[in-house]
Amino acid sequence: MGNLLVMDRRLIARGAERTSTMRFVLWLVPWVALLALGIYAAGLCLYYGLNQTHMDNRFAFGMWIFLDLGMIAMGAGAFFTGFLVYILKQEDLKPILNSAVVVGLICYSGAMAVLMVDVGQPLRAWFTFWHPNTHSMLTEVTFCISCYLLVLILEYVPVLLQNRQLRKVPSFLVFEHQLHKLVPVLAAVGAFLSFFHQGSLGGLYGVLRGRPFAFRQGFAIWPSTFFLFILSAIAVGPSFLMLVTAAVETFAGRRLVGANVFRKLGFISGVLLGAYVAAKAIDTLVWLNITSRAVGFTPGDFYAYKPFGSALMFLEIVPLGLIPAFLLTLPVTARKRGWLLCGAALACSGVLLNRFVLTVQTLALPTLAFDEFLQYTPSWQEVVTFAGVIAYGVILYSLSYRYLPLFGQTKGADKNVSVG
Amino acid sequence: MSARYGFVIDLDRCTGCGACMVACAAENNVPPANPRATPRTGLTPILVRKVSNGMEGAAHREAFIPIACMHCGNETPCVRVCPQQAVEVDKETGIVVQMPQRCLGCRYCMTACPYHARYFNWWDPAWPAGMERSLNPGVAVRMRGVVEKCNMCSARLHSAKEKAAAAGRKEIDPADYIPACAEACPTGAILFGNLADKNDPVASASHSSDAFRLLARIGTEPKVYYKSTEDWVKALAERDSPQPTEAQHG
Amino acid sequence: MKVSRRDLLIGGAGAIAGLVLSPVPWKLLGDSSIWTQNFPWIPQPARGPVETKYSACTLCEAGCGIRLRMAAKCPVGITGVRSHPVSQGALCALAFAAHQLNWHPRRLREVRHAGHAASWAEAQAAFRKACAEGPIAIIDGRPGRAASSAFEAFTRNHHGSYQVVLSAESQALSPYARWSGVSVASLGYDMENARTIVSFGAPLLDGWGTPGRFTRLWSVRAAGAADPQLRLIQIEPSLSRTAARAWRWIPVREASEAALAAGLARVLLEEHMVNAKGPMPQLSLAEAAAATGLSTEAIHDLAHTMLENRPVVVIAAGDNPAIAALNVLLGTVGAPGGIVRKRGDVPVQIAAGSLPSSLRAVLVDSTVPWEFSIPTDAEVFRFAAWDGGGNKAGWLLPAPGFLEELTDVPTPPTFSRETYAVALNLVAPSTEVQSAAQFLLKINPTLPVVKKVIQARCEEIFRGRKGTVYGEHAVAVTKIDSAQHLEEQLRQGAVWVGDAPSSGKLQCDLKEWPAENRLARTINWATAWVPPVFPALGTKLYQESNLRELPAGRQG
Amino acid sequence: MFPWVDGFHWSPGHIIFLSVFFTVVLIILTTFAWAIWRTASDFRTHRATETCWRLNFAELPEAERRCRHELAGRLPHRVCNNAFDCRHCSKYAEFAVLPSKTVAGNAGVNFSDNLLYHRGHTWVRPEDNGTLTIGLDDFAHHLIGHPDSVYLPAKGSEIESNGIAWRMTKNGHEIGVRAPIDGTVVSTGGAKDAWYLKIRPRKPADLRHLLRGPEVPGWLAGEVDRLQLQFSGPDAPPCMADGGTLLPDLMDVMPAADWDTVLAATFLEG
Repeated sequence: MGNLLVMDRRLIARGAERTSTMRFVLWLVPWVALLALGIYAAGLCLYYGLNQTHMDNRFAFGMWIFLDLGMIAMGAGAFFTGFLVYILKQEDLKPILNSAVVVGLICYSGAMAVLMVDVGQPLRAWFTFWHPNTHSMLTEVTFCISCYLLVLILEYVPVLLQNRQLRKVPSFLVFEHQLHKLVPVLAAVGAFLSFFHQGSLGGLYGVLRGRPFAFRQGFAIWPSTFFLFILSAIAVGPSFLMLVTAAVETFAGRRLVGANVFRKLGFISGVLLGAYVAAKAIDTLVWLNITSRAVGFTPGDFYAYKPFGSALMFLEIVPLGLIPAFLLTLPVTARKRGWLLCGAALACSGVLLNRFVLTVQTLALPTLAFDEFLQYTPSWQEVVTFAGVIAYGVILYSLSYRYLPLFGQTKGADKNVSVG
Repeated sequence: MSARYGFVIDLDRCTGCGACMVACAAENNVPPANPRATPRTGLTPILVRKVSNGMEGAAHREAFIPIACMHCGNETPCVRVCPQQAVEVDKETGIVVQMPQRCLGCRYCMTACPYHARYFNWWDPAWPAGMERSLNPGVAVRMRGVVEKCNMCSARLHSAKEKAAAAGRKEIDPADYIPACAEACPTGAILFGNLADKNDPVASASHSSDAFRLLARIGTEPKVYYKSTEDWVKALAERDSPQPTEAQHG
Repeated sequence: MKVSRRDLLIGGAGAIAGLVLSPVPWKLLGDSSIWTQNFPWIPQPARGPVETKYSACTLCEAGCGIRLRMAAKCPVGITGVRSHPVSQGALCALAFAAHQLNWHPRRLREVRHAGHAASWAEAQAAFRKACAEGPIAIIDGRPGRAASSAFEAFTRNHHGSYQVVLSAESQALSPYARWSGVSVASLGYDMENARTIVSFGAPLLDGWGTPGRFTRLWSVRAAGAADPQLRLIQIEPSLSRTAARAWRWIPVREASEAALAAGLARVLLEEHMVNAKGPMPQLSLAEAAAATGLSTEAIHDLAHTMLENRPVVVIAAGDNPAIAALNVLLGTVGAPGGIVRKRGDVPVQIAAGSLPSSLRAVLVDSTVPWEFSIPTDAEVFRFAAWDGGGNKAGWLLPAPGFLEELTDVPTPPTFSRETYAVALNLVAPSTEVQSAAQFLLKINPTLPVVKKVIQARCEEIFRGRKGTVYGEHAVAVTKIDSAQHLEEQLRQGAVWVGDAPSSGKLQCDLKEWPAENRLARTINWATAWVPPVFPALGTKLYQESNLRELPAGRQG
Repeated sequence: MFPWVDGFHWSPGHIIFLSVFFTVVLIILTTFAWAIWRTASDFRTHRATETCWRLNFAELPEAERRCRHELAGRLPHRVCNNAFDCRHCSKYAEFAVLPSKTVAGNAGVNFSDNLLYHRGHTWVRPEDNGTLTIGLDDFAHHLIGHPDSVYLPAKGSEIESNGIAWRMTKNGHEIGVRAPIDGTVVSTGGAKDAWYLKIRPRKPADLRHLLRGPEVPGWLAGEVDRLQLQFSGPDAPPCMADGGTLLPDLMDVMPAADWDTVLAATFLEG
């Protein structure tokens, strides 16, 4: 025990103020338990097959895909912040960069993990690389996400090597130093990849001409959802970072980044969200009046079935789109931390709702004239598996926060912040 | 010359007996249901669905619509979305072929198919002890976790080709190749043939004024046609119930 | 040498890097994917020489012609035979998976006595004892077979009674048998010449009689046509498959078929639409209308429609004299397109149910439907290939399964001509089984042997010089050189069909309108299907889809 | 994936897609490889230790980066941004000539005017035979007292200035002592003798960067203050009052203190 205390103490950066080992362990225990449960549930699905879930031939996608899409949208903060800092030289966002990388890493690796459980033959995952069908949006997604995950890992390495014990190994320290110099390259690549796969995730549904609820006209090879997803992802990424940071600040009991960072993130998020909502509104009108009518589907076919009423669409566009956009940009509200966070939360839920609708409602709605509207509720295995991923995220973030310099590049800075 | 195999299914003749479903399963080594399987998790490469005109009393009418893979000829949704080319349209025959040994089980194709004609192997294929001896040697059993669907009994096409090759013929004898469902239908409601061949009965049947295709306006060019003399049945072709006259084009 | 943390970290990193760069993980990846294609627990179809055999389906009395794909001496596929004169290439949905039945989990694999395992020797001893002690009865589900003659012989020798369970189709014909004194087995419907068929709830398009015969006829002459050559009028409370496809569907109240028949009779007689003068039913038209829930006009119209294009024949779902009487009024009994009498004659049989009260033992053949309840408390010897569950029988005796025994297939009821076919034991019995005939033969070696009876029947047909043998080609019996040759053809799956029915020789004179109103036996899509179990692939119909429901008393 | 793998098409879309993919992968891997190669070359050219030191130096709080001229009182306030290496400091000469004010009182930490001090609490004594003797200073002695174990480099091995010269342990704490200067180890002493290493410098040693004369008391006073600051606090053990003197073997006297932080600060751990 004493030994553990010493170890823990030695891993924490010199001068950094962290909660006591005891409290940290107590904090981790429930999450570790949840993670263990999740691994068990996932094991069931892998061993007995997907009959453990409540998905079926109509609901071929379920809760997992929906939450994966959500997670990846939330993780967009990582590439976007990197893009802002290294490409657009927004140096004042540097303090949250490391945190953003960790959040991104968690979201993407978590999503990948769930996908591996979600497919029927995980051992064949690499077929997608070996026999790629370049027409498929899913191929684009697979390629980009796995590459970007690699990038995220490479971006995480320098942060990891800044751990107090690791930096004692000269070769690691020098490597960190050298890699750090090249991070802008990675940031650029990451931005490129994310841009495409965020889009392709939207394209995933936009290309389904067999599902008029999801099918959209587009530009070149990309349906409109391609661009909507990119826009919504980069809009909501910063918001999610704000929420995460705020949460960490609450737990740490002190401010980790300056208010200016929040305001800036909020503003970027808000402006992009506004653009997204506008684009989405136009897209919806075109789709309802031209695209879907052309193939004999009326709005009634989409919004006649409860709970998927038109109220849901309104909710997505106005209360969870327009309003947060204003909350995040208007100086009146943006100056108040509370409003800012509230806006961020609304924005995130709005994009989550969008992913939900596209995944679940698309499949629930009838296509053939004599189809029935179907319901689906996930099985406990599905829920617990995903809860496990959340737990994994919390654990990884907590460890990173405790032992790595996530906020502020220098301990000095960290100290200053913690004092001030 | 390349064929365009397809079906013309006469709904007036379909009594919904289900012979096509069982014959298909037996021919293609589709496993019997797992005890926990339901109509939503079953494996029915051809599925006969009951439809009604929604009227009450004596005006109430019912019909049966066999649904199999439509072997879409244009923008084939499943082929376009499959990330690893586990589905492809055979140039020679127009058959949309599913390759289970290539399938990852991502089920993206199932979300893409508007006809719900694709099925996922939710369970390991299992037969009662000894029954595996009754399996069709021409067809490989699919493993758990992959998607399958109607392949127009490719195994039969294959043996027909072999027969033709053995006889030194280039073209197969149409009599040698008929899918199990069409062969099994007791009323001859399921007509199979080469839509590209003007002399083939299906070609003319597909052009009859009673012929229509499901969701034709989506533009996927299904190669399964339906026939009915009843307007309420024709109206099932599209969601917004067009007039029977509109039902053919698209 | 001291290993520092640094060494460990670097060593670890190096090891991982090395492993990733080595071919090992990639090879494993490749192998794993191959492995997923053939998990050890995925059954592999048996390889072996594929051959085609022809035979007759023995699972119900229809005796449809089947073509079997055999691999490694084991049927792997069943299809109909186009050239078969009765089934015409059609089969019921279940027949396509019939070859799986022999491995059905409910297959009887051992002799069971009062729920416990026993031996054939014990069963025989018990039956011998029973025969010695008192009268016995043998119940046959499919009369006219070679085995049936063995049953009759045995009962003759042992003062037992030979009983028969008639199918719903045969029961529907029994009123005419009662009135004309001609046996049910020699009656049939001449549908091919009918132009209007009025079905009182008979599932004509859902496995009635022989699946192929009427469905083919209907699909050629009726389906989809606004004014078809063959008009099918379905009178049924609910919209059955037949009703859904019929030319007209007339919904009536439950069990009011007889009332409607009476109502129709009144219209026909009162308006002198038929030559017959009577008898007049007691029921008035108004009463009939009230009973059926139809308007008097509707009944009126129906009567007219029935006569619009003749010949018209009325078909009941079961033994329902009132409906049969309608045919008598219409004069379609013995007329072309009506109820006809086949050539030759088969001794009159009594239907079971009237079993003598004092019986020592009852032997039930495997052809008797499982749901048939034996109205006796005697010791029961029940032959069956599959256990339908809930069995009260003292003795449960494993009979041969699908195509596991040599048997002959006599004329299916409802067919208008005599037929005869043979089903070989193409499949080696998978368990220790015995047919009832074999069982009895062990007790009384003097009984006729199935093989011999079949030979005799073939010679009889050969000597009769009538009819045609439908095999690869249709060959008139007169063209066949020997009885052996004819038998050989039948053994290879050919079927003999007698000449066209001789109309006329059928006299039913009704003194009075049949008062008793027997309920039509409720018929579902699997009534004809004798095994108490369904093939495994039946799940496609009732579990993996909502197409049908598993009928009560059947096992999946 | 490749022309010889099933599913490869010579269609523009396919080619473009794959080439983009391969480019991206190439960039990522190159970046990684490049970083590794640079690291390796740093070690080859003996720049690694320097780099490490500079990175760690950058991590030091300002209070611990005060310029020697401030310590000597030549300047009011100046923070070193040269990793304490005055040999490359452009301003060194310019400030060195300014008059210095000696700080009074040294809290019982002894030092000698003929020793040259390194910020890592080592001293260097040039010998007549051209070798340099290296030892721990009195401040370090007060903290550690007698170390539990000492791991000295082997004779003939190289040490690089600001690299770890030798390691010691005390009460389970590991201590890496930074080398004040580079050279080859000619003989090793230990805790029992007053010195730890004798080294022969590569080239005629340039010792300008080491503290001397008036700078030393100033520096030590600062260190003592820091120590005091670190000991003060809610759960701090009883420690010297103002004007008191530093006890010997502090680590044994007050085992409860946060020695991890103290030692890290004392021996300039990043």
